[in-house]
Amino acid sequence: MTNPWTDIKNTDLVIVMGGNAAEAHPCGFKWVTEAKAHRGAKLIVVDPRFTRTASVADYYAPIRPGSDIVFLMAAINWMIQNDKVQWEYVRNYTNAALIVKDEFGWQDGLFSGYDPEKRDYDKSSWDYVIGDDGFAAIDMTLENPRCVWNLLKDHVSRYTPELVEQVCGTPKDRFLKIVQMIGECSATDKAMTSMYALGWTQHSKGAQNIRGMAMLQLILGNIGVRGGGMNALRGHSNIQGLTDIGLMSNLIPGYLNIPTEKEADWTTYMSSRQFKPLRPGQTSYWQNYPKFMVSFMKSMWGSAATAENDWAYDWLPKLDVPAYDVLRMFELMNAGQITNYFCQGFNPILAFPNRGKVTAALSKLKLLVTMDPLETETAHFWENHGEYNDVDTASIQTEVIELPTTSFAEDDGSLVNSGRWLQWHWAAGTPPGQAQRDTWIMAQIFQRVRKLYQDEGGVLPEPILNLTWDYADPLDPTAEELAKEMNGRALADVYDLTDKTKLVAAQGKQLANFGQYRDDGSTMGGCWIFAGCWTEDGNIMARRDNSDPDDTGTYLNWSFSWPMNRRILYNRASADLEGKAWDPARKLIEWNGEKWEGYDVPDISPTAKPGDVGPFIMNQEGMSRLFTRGLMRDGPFPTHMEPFESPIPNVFNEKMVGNPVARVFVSDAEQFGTSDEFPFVATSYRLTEHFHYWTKHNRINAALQPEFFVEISPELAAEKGIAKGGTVRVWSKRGSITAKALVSRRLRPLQCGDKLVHVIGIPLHWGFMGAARKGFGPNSLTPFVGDANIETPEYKAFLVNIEPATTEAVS
Amino acid sequence: MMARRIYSQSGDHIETTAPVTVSRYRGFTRANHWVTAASLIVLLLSGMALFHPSLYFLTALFGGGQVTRWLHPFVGILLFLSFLILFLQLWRLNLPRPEDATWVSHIGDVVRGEEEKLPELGKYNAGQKFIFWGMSALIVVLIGSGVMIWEQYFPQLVSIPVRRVAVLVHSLAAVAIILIFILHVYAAIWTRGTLRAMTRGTVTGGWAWRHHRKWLRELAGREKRDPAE
Amino acid sequence: MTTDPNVDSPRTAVSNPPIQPMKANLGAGDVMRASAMPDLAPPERELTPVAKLIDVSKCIGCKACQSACAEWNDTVPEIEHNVGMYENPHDLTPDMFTLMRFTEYDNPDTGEFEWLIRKDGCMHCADPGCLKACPAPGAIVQYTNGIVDFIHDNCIGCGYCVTGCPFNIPRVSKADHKSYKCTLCSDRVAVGQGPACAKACPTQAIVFGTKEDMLTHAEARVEDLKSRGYDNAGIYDPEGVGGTHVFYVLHHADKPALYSNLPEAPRISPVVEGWKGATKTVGLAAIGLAAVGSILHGLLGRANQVSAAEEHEAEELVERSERDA
Amino acid sequence: MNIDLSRRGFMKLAGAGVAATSLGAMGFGEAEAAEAAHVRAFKLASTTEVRNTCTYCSVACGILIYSKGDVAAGEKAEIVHIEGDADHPTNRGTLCPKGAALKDTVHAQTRLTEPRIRRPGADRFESISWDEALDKIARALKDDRDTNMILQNDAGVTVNRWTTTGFLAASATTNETAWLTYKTVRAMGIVGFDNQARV
Repeated sequence: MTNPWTDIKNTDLVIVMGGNAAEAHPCGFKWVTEAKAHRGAKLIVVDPRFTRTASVADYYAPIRPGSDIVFLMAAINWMIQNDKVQWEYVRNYTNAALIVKDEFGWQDGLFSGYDPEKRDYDKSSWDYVIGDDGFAAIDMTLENPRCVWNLLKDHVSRYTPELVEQVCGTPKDRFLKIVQMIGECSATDKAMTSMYALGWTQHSKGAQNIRGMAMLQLILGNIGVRGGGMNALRGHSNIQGLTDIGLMSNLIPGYLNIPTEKEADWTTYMSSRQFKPLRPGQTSYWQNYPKFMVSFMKSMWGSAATAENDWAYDWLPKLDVPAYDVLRMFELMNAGQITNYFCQGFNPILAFPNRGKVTAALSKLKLLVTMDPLETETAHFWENHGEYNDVDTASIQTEVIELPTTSFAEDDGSLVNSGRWLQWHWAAGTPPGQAQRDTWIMAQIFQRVRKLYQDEGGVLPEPILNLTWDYADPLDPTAEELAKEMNGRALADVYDLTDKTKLVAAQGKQLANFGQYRDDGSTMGGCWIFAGCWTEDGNIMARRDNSDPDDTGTYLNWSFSWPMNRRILYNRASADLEGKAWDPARKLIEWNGEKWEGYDVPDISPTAKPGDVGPFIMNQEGMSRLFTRGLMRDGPFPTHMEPFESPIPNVFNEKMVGNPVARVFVSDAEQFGTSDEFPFVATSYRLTEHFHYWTKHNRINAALQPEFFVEISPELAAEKGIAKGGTVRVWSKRGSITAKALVSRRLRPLQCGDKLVHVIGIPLHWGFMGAARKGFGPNSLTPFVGDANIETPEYKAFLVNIEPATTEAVS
Repeated sequence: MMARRIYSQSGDHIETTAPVTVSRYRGFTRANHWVTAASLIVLLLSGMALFHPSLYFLTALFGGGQVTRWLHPFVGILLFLSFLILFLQLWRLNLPRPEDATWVSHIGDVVRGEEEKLPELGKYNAGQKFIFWGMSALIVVLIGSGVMIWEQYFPQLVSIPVRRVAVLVHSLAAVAIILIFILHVYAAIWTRGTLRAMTRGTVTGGWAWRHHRKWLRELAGREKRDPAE
Repeated sequence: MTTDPNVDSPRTAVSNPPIQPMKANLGAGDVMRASAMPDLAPPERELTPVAKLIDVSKCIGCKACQSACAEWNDTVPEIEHNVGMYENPHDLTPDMFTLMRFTEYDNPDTGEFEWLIRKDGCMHCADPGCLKACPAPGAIVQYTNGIVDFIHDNCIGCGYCVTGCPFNIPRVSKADHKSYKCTLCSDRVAVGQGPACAKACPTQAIVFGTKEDMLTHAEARVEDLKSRGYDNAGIYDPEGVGGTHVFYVLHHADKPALYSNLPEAPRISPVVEGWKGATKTVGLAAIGLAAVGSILHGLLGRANQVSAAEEHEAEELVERSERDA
Repeated sequence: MNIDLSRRGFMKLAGAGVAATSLGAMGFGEAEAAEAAHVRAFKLASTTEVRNTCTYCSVACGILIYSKGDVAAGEKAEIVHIEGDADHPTNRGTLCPKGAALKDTVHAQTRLTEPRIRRPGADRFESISWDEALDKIARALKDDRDTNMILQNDAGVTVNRWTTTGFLAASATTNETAWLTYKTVRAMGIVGFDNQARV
């Protein structure tokens, strides 16, 4: 989230699209009801189902799963056509005025440079015209036909209300009512907030869905302001933290990258990370990349990482593919190429698509290790549970070790919420039986491996033997020690970069913020963006001062928010070119003549003069990007792409299936179904009574929503002769499930052109372990394909068929 | 001449001649009657306890409110069955006859005890018949409404509005049956020589002559016609 | 953190629960009415009436109230089946004192589809039908702050409260044969905490405070709803039962029945009134009179006795019939 | 008037019948004293209060955990109740249906209490000691790493990549756990590394 949960109370209009906040994040949604009650804010919900969020909405519109880009581009088109644009913001704070290469273009649903063989684009044409001065060419009048604004205008011109009705199945009048409501927020004294979640990410073009709304928000001038923003509600309690710390195939903490094979050495790796400003005088903060990278390497290998050995660059793995993401790993596993696999608090056979494939893959492992407080389906994947897990136990040769871990209530530490707050918590209970903290387990495993290398030697022992492990008890590091390590520490006296005599951090002291990070090896820090969370002042994450001057909702003294305790990202953009708040009633930070000050920590150098330095300091342009250059694999603008399994062909190019650059493994391509065999669109989602596959272990939540069901419209029920509460069979090309039928008018058949599209809702909370009745999850049916940029599986739009079940499901 | 009984039933007979005693109820019938009577009293006490706060203390007789709550309906079933058997034995002679009308019209003489002004009667007079039919009807009403409000076993049997009517009907019927019960007991006591009919099973000839002369005549008549009996 | 009602919805949880032992501020001395105890001593003091407001228009049907209720009251609702609806458990039970009820409604006036969700549970009537119907002294009490509570030590499980309740709330346990319903968390209120459901409610659709404050807040909510086109928005605080200490804000106050058959004009059924009123007194009087009457008649009146002459007549009759033989 | 025997007999009987009503009328009912009205004892009295964060979604509601016993003081602590933290800016004491029932997850019947192993082909788990389990894991890691570590690619570039062992990290663990996990996994060269953020 760009803004904290508590800021939502400052909004005038909430649009929930690609999410279901009331249901999945009820306590955060409280701030929507506060905004409604005390600001007279309105709530719009656009969703295939009339959700619990819709039940308290001012206006609702249905949409066909997987057609969001059409809706969003049409909204942008309407804003442009009806002059609902925050012009000063667009001209100065976005790259609208920058000139794009003549070679860039779009036709038949594809951008310039597409190679069907590689299923990839040559992105060289997707860039600015760079002038002789080395800066991007610009036309502040926005008259140049090749400026981003005019290209965007042309790009979205195809997306009309009629096209929305035809592709999304959203009635034209409903679409128009919604864009009118949105349009009002282009005024400087009105703000709209976007709340979205997996309803947008779990598509083969998920990232583009989100870009679509981000662009709309920029055009309305709603990024960086109170009550505005792009708010990804996020899932697990620390999903933000694990992303920040980069527990992903290709990441290094703080959004740095694991090198690829092409980056054979440190110099090459750094050469592509100079991040030279593309406009004069811009910050381009990523120029500090080396400081963060070197400090990370020092936190890993300490004194063994030196300038001479390029900070032990060789010890970092180099990728031959963009990432060994879970889909790729299970593809390899299924091909028998994986030996050992660890699931730390993860339940793949319910979480990953095409459960049949996942189970087959796990069966080919030599060793599976699970670490969890609860009995997971994955740990029991080899156990036969009748129709709910029909496996041949004896033939499964995988050895499974199930390790009992503590729960949240039994350990100390911090979690990062979706508003980027790092909040510390304390253990309250004694762990049951022999359960142990994950930190203890990881330390035990590592120390034992290290001992083996010490005693026996082996392949490449150095990174293991030299890993920094200076904890009081090497077999049980404390949360405090680890938090301090992430914050960063001075390894030598650190002096001010401009005033070399000024000591900023003495050797051995905790660093106050990432401004004190150095690239000369004098500092170490595991996760630069967390710098400031545990300083010489102590544990900043444990702060509990809930005072909030003037009720802005920033709560600066409550815990710690990365980066730099900043609560609203891009908050510089909440003020105009003179540094005055666009909306005085919603002042956040302002320029007082010498520096920026206000209710939040400025997201810009405190002394950076307004007008000189753009608000989007992480970008080389100093501006936000309506046109993303080559940064996304599937286009610099979002363009409509159907899901891989779609009831109707792509209106721009009927030969185009799904996302043209999404990675598809051969075996999976054969498992895509077509609408003649599978006429109905299915979408998966959470219910408010449950959290993923955990609360089915809890007797109370199990009682509140006891048994697996699917939701269908009365029309479909009638067509198929399905009775309310009856049992149905739902199947796709990849699997079949049985469920109770919940027939509800909250699902409407959608008229898409001449095709009537029925949507089937499939919640995801049931399995074969725990207190609730045994059931299935949507992943038994979903396709094994992910987003073209980040490989998030397509759970939200796929094809199935349905019929009344002949035999009642036993449960 | 026929041997058909009109005013008496098999088992009724002259037991001794000097002095004359007449067998009115055989042992089984008497036992049956007292079981019914006992359960009616238990029901009366437990029912009253739950009927009026000032009588709640009666639950102490049964070991508290919870016991009273579950005991009452079971005894109710016992009463129902026991009375059913009694009913099968007595219903025929309780059918109304012409002389009953005359009897009712002379109710004043009844209360004054001037029976010489009354017609001769069979085994039962109109008053007794009223008690018999009244009890029968009310017991049916009580068992019916009782089951409808039997929370422990039939909470869902009827809708709550019906249940409300049932509980009202049950209490009204209960009041009625208690009044009849009092009348029954009192009449039995006021009319001397009656109690022994349900204790020893016999009444004196005089009692029979005074209150149920047709019944006595029939029995006397039967003595000579078929001594075999 | 602000607590300004203009910036903020009323806060049920203004402070966290105490953990030091403290005396309950709600006890026998605060009882204003008790079942089957007509001659109850008057309360020692008058507490400020409290109320729980349920703003149906803010409710997202998340069931946090059900969850918090079960946790606080240590009940374990049964894990049932899905029968094609969102209500789970399917009805109030002795282990589930409150329940979200869901209604799908096509609004004929606006043409919009609405999903009406109502939290069902004890309304804590000012004139409680359960208390009136209950035959067990002190099994149901009403405190001066308006809370109607069941004292289970006195409950006999007869189910009369079920018959008496105009809202069909109490449920008698098959396990211990005692009747259960929402206590308005009397144990929490007694130490200055709001009910568990109100504290948990994510959108503060459920708020708890003095009845006066809650009414003021409710009126403001009604205004907001009217401004959003709900012309018939209003407060549901039924007069028929003397008002309630759990009351609703409804978008369609003119049609309460839309919300899973919320009674239009609830009141204690005349049948129950008749039963617990006239019948009780008149019936008892009649019985008393009959009994006493018969005694007096027995004492003063002349018994109906058989004369020696009649015995003689009988003997003659018998002899005669034998002679004839 | 003369009261004969039978009349006295009558009175005995009648007495019983009347007793009930008259006694009641005399207010004997009150003799049956009811249990005095009382509210349930406040169950958080004398518990230890600990501040924590809800483990479910990333709204990260503040919660209060009440236990008998105090872990901070090194005592054995049994969690008896969990509810929202009224001081928390985001949730202000409120909790969703999951958060409100957190205690039941902590005490779930399916909580794991000992390390277990399922041997190849076996149809059940069997107990195993921590030491044995951890040694087995360490050995399996080393053997696979030594066999399958890719030191260089075909072009002779040093890649030091280990692709045959994978690790899924948990998005509900703390940052501190995540960091220790990161160090361990990366130091060994594992690239098959992911967490729930992917799905």
